[in-house]
Amino acid sequence: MTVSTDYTAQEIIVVAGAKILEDNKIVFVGTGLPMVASLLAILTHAPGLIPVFEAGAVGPPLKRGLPISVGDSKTFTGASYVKGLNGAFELTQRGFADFGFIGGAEVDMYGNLNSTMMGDFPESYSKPKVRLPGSGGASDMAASCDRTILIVPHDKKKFNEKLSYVTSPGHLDGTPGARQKAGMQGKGPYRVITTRGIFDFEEKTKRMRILHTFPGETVESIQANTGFELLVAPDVTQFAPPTTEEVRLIREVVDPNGAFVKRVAK
Amino acid sequence: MTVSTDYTAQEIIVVAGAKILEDNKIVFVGTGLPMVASLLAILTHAPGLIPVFEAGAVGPPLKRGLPISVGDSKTFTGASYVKGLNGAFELTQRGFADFGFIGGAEVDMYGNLNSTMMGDFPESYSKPKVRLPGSGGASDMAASCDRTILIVPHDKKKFNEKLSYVTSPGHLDGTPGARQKAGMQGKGPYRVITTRGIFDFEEKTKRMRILHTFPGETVESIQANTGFELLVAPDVTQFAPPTTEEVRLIREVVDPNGAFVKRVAK
Amino acid sequence: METNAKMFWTGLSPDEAREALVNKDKSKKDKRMTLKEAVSRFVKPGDNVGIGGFVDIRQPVAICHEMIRQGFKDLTLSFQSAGMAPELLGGAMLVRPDHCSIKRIELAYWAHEAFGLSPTWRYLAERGMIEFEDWSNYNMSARFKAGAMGLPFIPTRSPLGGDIKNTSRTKIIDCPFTGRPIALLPASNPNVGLIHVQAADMYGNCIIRGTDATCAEIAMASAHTIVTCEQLVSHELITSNPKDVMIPFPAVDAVVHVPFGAYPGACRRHYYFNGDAIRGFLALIAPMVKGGSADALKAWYDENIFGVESFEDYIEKFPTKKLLADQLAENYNCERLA
Amino acid sequence: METNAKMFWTGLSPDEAREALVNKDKSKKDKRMTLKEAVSRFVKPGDNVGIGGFVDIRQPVAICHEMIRQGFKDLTLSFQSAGMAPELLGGAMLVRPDHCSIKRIELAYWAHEAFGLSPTWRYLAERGMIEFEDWSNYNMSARFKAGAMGLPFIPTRSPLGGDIKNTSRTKIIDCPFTGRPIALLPASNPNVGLIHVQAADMYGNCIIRGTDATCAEIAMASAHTIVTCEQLVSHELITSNPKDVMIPFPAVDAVVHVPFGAYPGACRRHYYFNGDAIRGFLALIAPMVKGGSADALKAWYDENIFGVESFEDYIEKFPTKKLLADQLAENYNCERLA
Repeated sequence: MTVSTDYTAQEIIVVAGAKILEDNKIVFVGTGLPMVASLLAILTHAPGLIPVFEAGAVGPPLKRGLPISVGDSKTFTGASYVKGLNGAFELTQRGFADFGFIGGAEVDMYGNLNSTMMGDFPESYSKPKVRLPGSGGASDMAASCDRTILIVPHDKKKFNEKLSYVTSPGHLDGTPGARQKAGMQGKGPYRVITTRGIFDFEEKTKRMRILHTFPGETVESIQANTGFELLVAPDVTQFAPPTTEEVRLIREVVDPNGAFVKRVAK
Repeated sequence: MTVSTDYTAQEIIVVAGAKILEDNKIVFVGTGLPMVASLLAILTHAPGLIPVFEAGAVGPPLKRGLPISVGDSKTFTGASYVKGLNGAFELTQRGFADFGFIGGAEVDMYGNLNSTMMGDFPESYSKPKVRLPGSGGASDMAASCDRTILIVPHDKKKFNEKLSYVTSPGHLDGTPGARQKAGMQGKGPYRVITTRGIFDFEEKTKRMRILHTFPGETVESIQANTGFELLVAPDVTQFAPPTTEEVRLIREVVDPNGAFVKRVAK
Repeated sequence: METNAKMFWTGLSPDEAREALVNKDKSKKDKRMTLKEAVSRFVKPGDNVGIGGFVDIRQPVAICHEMIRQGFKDLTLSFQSAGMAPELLGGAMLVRPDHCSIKRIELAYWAHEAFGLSPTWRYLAERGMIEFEDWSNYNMSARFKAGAMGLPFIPTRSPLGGDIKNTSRTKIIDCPFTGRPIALLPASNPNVGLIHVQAADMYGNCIIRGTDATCAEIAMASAHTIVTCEQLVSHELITSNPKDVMIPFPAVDAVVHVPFGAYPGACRRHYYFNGDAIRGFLALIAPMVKGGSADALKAWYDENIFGVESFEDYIEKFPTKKLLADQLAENYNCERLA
Repeated sequence: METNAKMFWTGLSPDEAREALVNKDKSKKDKRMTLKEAVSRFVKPGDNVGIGGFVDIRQPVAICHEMIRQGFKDLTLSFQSAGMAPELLGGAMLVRPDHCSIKRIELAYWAHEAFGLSPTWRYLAERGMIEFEDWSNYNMSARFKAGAMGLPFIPTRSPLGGDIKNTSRTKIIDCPFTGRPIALLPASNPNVGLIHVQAADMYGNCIIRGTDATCAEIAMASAHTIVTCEQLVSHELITSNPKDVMIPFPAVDAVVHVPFGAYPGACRRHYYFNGDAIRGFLALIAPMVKGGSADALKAWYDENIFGVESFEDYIEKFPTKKLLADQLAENYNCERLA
């Protein structure tokens, strides 16, 4: 398979996201790149993947292409179950979602995510420096899916020791059993995919750890662009660049209109 | 209108029940005689009555006749809403049911009903003298409908100072605001229809009060057949016997197979 | 907080229920199997068994027949209002206690509405032969719903004021928002749910007509679910209107095609009650409440369950004329062109 | 018990909500009226307004246009994820604060997914012009559900662990059954719910296609509900499959036939998104976040809302070709013969 030479940062995120998804699992898909990655997974190695969208669709075949909203009409046609938001979240709270696939604007070393506000908290909560859209379903997925996969653009200002606001809790403060003690369910963050590499969380400390570097990055370059100290897996490898076929699929089949994957060369 | 001369005890109960129901109100209908009374009301003075059945049907036209179960197929055809039991009870808990129409095997002076067991309580709860079917939806209707109408066969042994078990709470101990204090909703028991007369509850004491005597009964004869002291309304009247037309409707149209109204002459 | 009863879990605790589902293969796979296989794989001694349907409507009658044939031990039965399903299971305990035993029942109502009371319920309860816990229809439905939602409890109003709160595991708290009392009911997460539906596909997507009863909640709450269906149809047909699907496939473990699977109870769009058969069965048990003999009942079980290979053989015993009449009666309730 | 915030009710308290419904005429009567009448009768200053739909799907856009035309004061908006509805209402506050004002928002998400962020949300929040309370999609949906169930609260897991529990009226208790922490969310009972559906009858029975979003919950929780519909059809047609009815008539106060009532958002079976119109509208507001002029936005409101009599006049401004193209796009998603 030929390696692509003109893939974009978003495209490698999508390919990485797709590869992390396992066939025949139920994945609760957040809006944006998670939708693109899930559809790519279905079209490649995971035809039995069962997507769930928070507006209510369970297991749609997505034969009409990429939804541009998690409540998109394309998610309902041929689905195995369609209620409303309560229906989707109740089954997730029950334990039906193997994976949750979410994004955020800011992340810390324990995989806690912020998509609420930038600024001092709690002082400026009511009048934040930057107001973000808010949780949507992300905090629900974070609290109740078995494992979560996070997508965050990698930027020193967004990988912080302390978040402005914890919208979607990850491993909390990293202490053993922290999620269980807080009353949450699920194992918490499993992978983080950024524009620079793929990360997991070290078993004991629950701290973010470099697993794979993306082409052009090194452990050092990634650490230099991260606002907290990263752990490094014993066997860090380079993640293979997308193949021309994967890039073609994304551009021509999965997201031909560039709804989420923007056409900006890397 | 000609007065019937061969109506049965169950038939006068049904006629009384129908007359108490007001047109255009929502009535949550328990199984048995309440179903017969509601259908008779719809066919006579209350064509706009909106029956709700606990298995899930809201507002069915009942064009196919009397249901013999509150989950009967006849309750669903043409209904305005059909979910399951949770759906029906949630809307009742919310306040959608103006009336609840329930039966019981034993009643006290505050309109509390027993349909669980006969025997000493709590000692013999696990091995009762007589085991009755259980609450079904009666205790739910009792706790959440705005007002309830009770049907109880009138027998000294079943109108007691103290119930074996309070399945469906009425005015509790009759103290002011007792239902509210217990966390319940609704105004509680509104009318009791028995084989001997019709009763309401005195405003202040919440005690059962004779309102109408059935033909052949007097205040004294009713009291003699009641295990607690009844109050007597200032203007007790005799309830008119069913008309031949009402009896015909019950026998030929409403319950032609005698599913609930047995063909035993009075 | 007022605590009415010491807490214990029957079936799975909320954390166990979560764990069971997380570890389960939830993929879209062919789940068709025989009733024999479904029951032997998914109903175990000591299980809490959630029973679908409502009174004598859409009860999992065929599944109960097979359970009786195979035998069962120390079951807890959980349902809101049921008729023939517990009547058959309980009756089996009366005639073959070595082979079939119920330990406990959590319920709102056990009788048959227009068809009469349950003699088996009276027999077992009045002789102190089983544990039981009284709830209401909404209480049991809400308990299954809490289980289906992955919650340890759900608040409701309706056990307030009466004795149900005193004889059950209800807990009353003062609402932290209003200060008024409110009841909290513990979730019910059965080990196995038994559900009969009108239509299913091979993956377990189910369409239910008429009342959903509490079937979806039971299926979602249970660790495993056995579904029998009147029609086994293609995935494409089932999902042609996804909003008709009431139980999604990941909640189902076994799909068995069993026409008349709720008979002699009723099943909307398929058949109305065979009241004679229901009354006839009850009449075999009724004398036993007052000390009568079990012989007639034993003979019924020998002929209709132990003496046959399958539920199909039991249905075969009804005259075709009667089956057609019950289908016709339902078609009157719910008129449709074929 | 850990109390995160002093409790107060926006909209109706649970007891007020109950009382309002008990006293309401719930009969099956003709509820058809004009949008003008519906809004003037049922939307009052200071109301808590529950907004149906999800992001830019089935939002009550036509109702919002009419509210802006008539003016509104001190509203609390309650929704899970919304796009065009709050954008239009909030934008009106930017250009005509004398005529249109929002006091508070209880929400999970305000943006437009693929169509971009909400500049109005940034403008109002970053300048401290409104109160708000962050929740999640499930939290808001569950709050409406609690309101619809007649409960003062509902337990959920998902505000646990993060800051939502700290900036909202969530209360955390130790579960009396398991001992583990669980969150309790206060019910939401809006004064009025705004819902757009695919089909309704004159009594208010509603059929919803695709996601139900949280529309049924909002309608059942609210003291009053205004429904707009793409198709106003006979009661007989609506009830020919009663299980398609998602909102029963007693929960509805006004029924208004408004084709394209969610446009330029999408409505399953009717039209897909007009992304250009959504992006175009957002582009008028975006410069204002950084201090730009309100002139272009003001001109838009003058032309499309204040300068026209009705929503029909606004729809008239779109080229028929574009409306047909958006219908065709939806027909591709959801192929059907007419």
